[in-house]
Amino acid sequence: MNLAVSLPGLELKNPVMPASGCFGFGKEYSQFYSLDKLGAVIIKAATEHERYGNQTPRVAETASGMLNAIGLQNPGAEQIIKQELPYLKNYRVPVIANVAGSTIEEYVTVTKAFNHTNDVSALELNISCPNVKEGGVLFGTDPELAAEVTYQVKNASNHPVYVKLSPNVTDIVGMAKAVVNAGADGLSMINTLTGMKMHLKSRKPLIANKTGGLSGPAIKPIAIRMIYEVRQALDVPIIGMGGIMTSEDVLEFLLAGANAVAVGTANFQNPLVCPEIIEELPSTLKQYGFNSVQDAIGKGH
Amino acid sequence: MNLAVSLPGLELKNPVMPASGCFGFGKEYSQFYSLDKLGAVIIKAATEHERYGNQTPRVAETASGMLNAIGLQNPGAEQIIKQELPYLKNYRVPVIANVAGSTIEEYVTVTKAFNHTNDVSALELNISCPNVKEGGVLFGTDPELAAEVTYQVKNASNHPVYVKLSPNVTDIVGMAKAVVNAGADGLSMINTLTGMKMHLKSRKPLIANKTGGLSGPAIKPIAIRMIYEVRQALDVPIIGMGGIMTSEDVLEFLLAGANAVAVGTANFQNPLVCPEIIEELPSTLKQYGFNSVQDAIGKGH
Amino acid sequence: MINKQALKVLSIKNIAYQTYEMVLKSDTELNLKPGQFIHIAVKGFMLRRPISIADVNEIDRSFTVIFKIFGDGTEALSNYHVGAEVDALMPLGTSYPIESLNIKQALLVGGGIGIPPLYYLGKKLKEKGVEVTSVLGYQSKEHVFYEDKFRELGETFVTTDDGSYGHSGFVTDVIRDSNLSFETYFSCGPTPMLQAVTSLLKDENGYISLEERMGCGVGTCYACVIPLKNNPNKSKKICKDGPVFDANEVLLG
Amino acid sequence: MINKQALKVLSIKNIAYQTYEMVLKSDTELNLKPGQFIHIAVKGFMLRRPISIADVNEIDRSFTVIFKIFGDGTEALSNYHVGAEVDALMPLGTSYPIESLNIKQALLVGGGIGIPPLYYLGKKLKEKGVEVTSVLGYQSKEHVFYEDKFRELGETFVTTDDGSYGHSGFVTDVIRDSNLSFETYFSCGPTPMLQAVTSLLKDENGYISLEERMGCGVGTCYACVIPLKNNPNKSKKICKDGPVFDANEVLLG
Ligand SMILES: Cc1cc2nc3c(=O)[nH]c(=O)nc-3n(C[C@H](O)[C@H](O)[C@H](O)COP(=O)(O)OP(=O)(O)OC[C@H]3O[C@@H](n4cnc5c(N)ncnc54)[C@H](O)[C@@H]3O)c2cc1C
Ligand SMILES: Cc1cc2nc3c(=O)[nH]c(=O)nc-3n(C[C@H](O)[C@H](O)[C@H](O)COP(=O)(O)OP(=O)(O)OC[C@H]3O[C@@H](n4cnc5c(N)ncnc54)[C@H](O)[C@@H]3O)c2cc1C
Ligand SMILES: Cc1cc2nc3c(=O)[nH]c(=O)nc-3n(C[C@H](O)[C@H](O)[C@H](O)COP(=O)(O)O)c2cc1C
Ligand SMILES: Cc1cc2nc3c(=O)[nH]c(=O)nc-3n(C[C@H](O)[C@H](O)[C@H](O)COP(=O)(O)O)c2cc1C
Ligand code: FES
Ligand code: FES
Repeated sequence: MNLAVSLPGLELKNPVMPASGCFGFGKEYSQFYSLDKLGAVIIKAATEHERYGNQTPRVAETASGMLNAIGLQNPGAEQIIKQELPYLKNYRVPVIANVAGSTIEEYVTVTKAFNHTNDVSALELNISCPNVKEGGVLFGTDPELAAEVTYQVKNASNHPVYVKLSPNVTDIVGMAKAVVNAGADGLSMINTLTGMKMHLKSRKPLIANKTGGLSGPAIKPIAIRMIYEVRQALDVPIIGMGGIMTSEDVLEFLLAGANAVAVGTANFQNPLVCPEIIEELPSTLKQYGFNSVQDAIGKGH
Repeated sequence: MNLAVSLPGLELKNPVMPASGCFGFGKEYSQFYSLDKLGAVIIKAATEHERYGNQTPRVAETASGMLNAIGLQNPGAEQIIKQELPYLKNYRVPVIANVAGSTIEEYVTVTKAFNHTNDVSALELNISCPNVKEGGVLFGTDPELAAEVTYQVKNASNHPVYVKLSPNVTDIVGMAKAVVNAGADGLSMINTLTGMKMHLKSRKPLIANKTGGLSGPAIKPIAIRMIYEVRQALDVPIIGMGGIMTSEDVLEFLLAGANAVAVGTANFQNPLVCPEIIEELPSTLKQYGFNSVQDAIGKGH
Repeated sequence: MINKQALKVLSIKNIAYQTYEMVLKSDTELNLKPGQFIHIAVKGFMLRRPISIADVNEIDRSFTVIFKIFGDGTEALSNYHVGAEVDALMPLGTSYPIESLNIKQALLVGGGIGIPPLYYLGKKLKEKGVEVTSVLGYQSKEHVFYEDKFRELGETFVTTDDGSYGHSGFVTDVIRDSNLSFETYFSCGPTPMLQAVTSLLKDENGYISLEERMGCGVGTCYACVIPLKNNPNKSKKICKDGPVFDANEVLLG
Repeated sequence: MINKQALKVLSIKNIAYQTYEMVLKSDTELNLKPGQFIHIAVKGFMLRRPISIADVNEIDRSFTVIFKIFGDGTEALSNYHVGAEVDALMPLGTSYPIESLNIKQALLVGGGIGIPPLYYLGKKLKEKGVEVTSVLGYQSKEHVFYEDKFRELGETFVTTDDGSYGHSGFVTDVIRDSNLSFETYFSCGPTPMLQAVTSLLKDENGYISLEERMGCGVGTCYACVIPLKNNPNKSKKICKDGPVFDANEVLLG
């Protein structure tokens, strides 16, 4: 069964990759399996400088999901390039860097930092992190700002740019059109939905940051709907994500219109989830009458 | 333990009521328990004329939630008043009518129909139904339209008007402000999030209407967050809902800022859920150090 | 009176390919009629699963359901052990008219997991002295269950889609080919089968039992409607006004 | 090497108020050090639960965990039966230094569910010939567990918050009042206790073990960080760089 998918800048042997922020920089999960098995790896968000992130608690469990407010903790783009990317060279797997920032200038600076390395194949432009006060969510919920940052980053980058959309918007198609018109090579969707959990004992939000991003199977129906709507409106490569746990979930995303998928929260429950999904994918595709991954993309329309 | 809550037009013996569309007009669940136990009853949406609704399948199960696209099926406002409300008079329980429509004129017509009956104590203005093509979602996602329909309905009504907000928006506080400035006596939040599920075998969305509204525990963190944000910004009565299954969930909503709560999807899993929650509420409040429902409202801030 | 019961599993048996027979015991008197169903909450799932009543033992207050593994919920149910508790709303829905009908000969037409409710119906008809003929359609040989039990009720034809057992083809082939005599037919099965049966037998008096994805199961949510034949802008609720309908009352698919 | 194991429950016992001792068996050789933890996936819950290793039996490849019912996940875990499978990532985290320390006398200071890992540590220290003194704090009499086992290791002081058993008050009261002699202390318990202990013993050499809500448990998600004392803009991960830290290394709450 042919699982390969070809996307701007990315020749994927299969469509399954770990989602940004749920896989660190790959080292830890490489204790569980060889990263060669993965379609690609999306690494943790990079900002210009090292970031401490938010206070703890940073995560909370919810029904079929979780909230997180890490706050983009990372060692900074230069450190990532120097200290983290070399390890990933041990594997034959394309790397996608997740670019974050608080200002357009910061986004551009981070983008340029990755210009100087061949260790990444594409950028995922994170304009949708709901857990940082400055920038983050604003860029992801205002189409004009989103278009502006996309345009600047695309101009500055010598890698293809996938813009990661926030689901916390009234009009996801409008957002998608804005960033595609501004030059995005592809879309990555969805990031987390802003949520909150109350801690009854302390009578306060459980997460120190108060709100956190909701991920996991709970949000899958929203991800599927948004990808379906964007696929109806636009012919653009989409990396789909939000609640994927099984190979059937992957097929659901492909049918809705995703060209490839990322798996986030599920890694925490099962560190082997990505290779297990990849292993099951051929028989799942076959069971539902498909001869390749390519064959299934968008077939739910 | 004092569970009573006083809201515009509503003297509730306790803060728990079934949510609109999840309780019909009360008859069926009155086989399971006396409706006297409830704080209030919110009945199924009423439109001007009888509505057939969408094609089936109209519901689908999701992780800790469900999708529905009923499409506002109902016998029409006049029939509801004549045929359904009289039965509810057998109980000492305030009734809230859920007003829906495709045009502002229809909203106003339905509103006026309820002016002629004392069998309802308040209106819930449903500008957030994601399952009807015309009107529904548009009114709920555009602050100006939302304000306009609120203003017109409030003008036409001799009952207090609670505006039911859609969570499918970028800026929930902006929506809340718009309808409160237009005269809303209170808010009801949240309605369902638009979602989709793919049916792998048929390679089509499972729900005939394609998209449906996501409800149940999956969406609770989003409901809590939105209520918290609106409570921070506005001093307005809020009926909170979205995924409530237990008395602890009710307390979470009260802490976030809800003055009363509605229980929807949980009724399908357990028809006795409302009276069970009401029975457990005093000990839950006590366990966390509260002496009354009133005491807990907004205490999570 | 509908209520919520904690039933105990008396036995569970794999009786055909991915098909289970489960006997459930209630604490209270049973008042279950052929065609009615129960609505089962399986742990970990949001919505309940509707399952028909396949047989009743009034004396020991137990009854039988037969279900097939279709998805995750029925799969979980198939792993319940003897002694486990089953949370069910019951009894739900309308039943096949037996008392009101004054007939001598009845035809039962069932397909797949539509067959179980017909067994209890056939038993009740036979008790009333009605002569029962059954036409039962299965996917293939390994899916066949309850054949002997139906034979005890009267003449029984078995068909399989792939011809691996009994007649090859559809139940309608058997009905067309065999010269069956009956006054009223009763049918339950997948919608395409019901369409075929009702159009073949359009001049006969008949009752069909329908399936639809349900929310509440008791009539509050409007999930399970079916349009009426004489006015497709009106509908009935399968969970409450059905699942049994007059064959000419509703508009199929 | 960290891996994902399907452990078998050999025994489960209620040893104090809402406190369970569970013995788990692995198929492979164990290499568990005092202070390390396992990350348990409880069916039906999104995130895993971190639980410390309380004792190890290398010979039969079994080990003990002790946990208290805190919320829904630990409650579900308390209902696991003998023979059930426990899905765990292991071994996780750093351990108390034993090999590298050259000490004669050690003080163990534990509070509540922070006590279990200290038992395995104490056993290992004693094996090495270190004299062990334990100060154990519990909420009340009915919460006390493993007192006898700690007494077998050496002198043991028990305190309860409400004075219903042993000394009344906090572990720090006992440390202050009793003239204990030790070269290094090892402490595990709720953060307020650790703060009190580390500030009382600020001039001593010590190790503490921390708790935080976790996502991955292996170092990928940055959920469980703790700022460093000498540079609060830098942090370490409790799941990977901890849970054991030098008492002066990190900034508590
Ligand atoms: C009145 C009635 C009587 C029935 N009697 C029987 C019976 O006696 N034996 C039997 O094996 N099956 C029967 N069914 C079908 C049975 O309800 C479904 O096979 C079952 O709900 C599938 O659940 P699942 O968890 O395996 O599938 P999933 O696909 O995981 O279920 C997801 C959701 O869809 C619903 N769903 C899926 N398929 C159906 C369906 N065909 N009808 C209704 N809901 C569905 C489920 O109830 C659940 O809410 C009956 C259905 C109805 C409406
Ligand atoms: C390194 C480490 C070792 C631990 N060792 C033990 C032990 O040996 N015995 C024991 O009884 N407890 C131990 N705990 C605490 C234990 O992990 C929590 O009590 C447990 O996770 C609570 O789960 P729950 O489902 O009962 O609570 P819930 O509140 O339902 O849990 C919801 C989520 O919050 C997390 N959570 C809640 N409280 C804590 C906490 N205190 N620490 C970490 N996560 C938490 C849960 O893991 C879960 O993800 C340890 C914690 C850590 C970090
Ligand atoms: C703990 C955690 C950290 C995350 N960090 C990032 C991040 O740094 N950058 C980013 O673009 N998305 C981040 N995400 C979002 C995920 O990449 C993904 O879009 C989202 O979680 C939905 O997928 P899932 O349901 O499979 O987790 C994070 C998610 C989680 C749970
Ligand atoms: C089957 C179904 C039908 C509904 N119909 C209506 C409706 O007619 N009017 C309305 O305002 N909300 C309707 N809702 C939304 C609920 O009232 C409620 O806002 C939402 O489901 C969130 O609450 P829950 O998670 O407790 O179900 C419906 C929800 C469901 C599940
Ligand atoms: S399932 Fe709710 S009305 Fe039939
Ligand atoms: S729990 Fe993920 S880094 Fe520690």
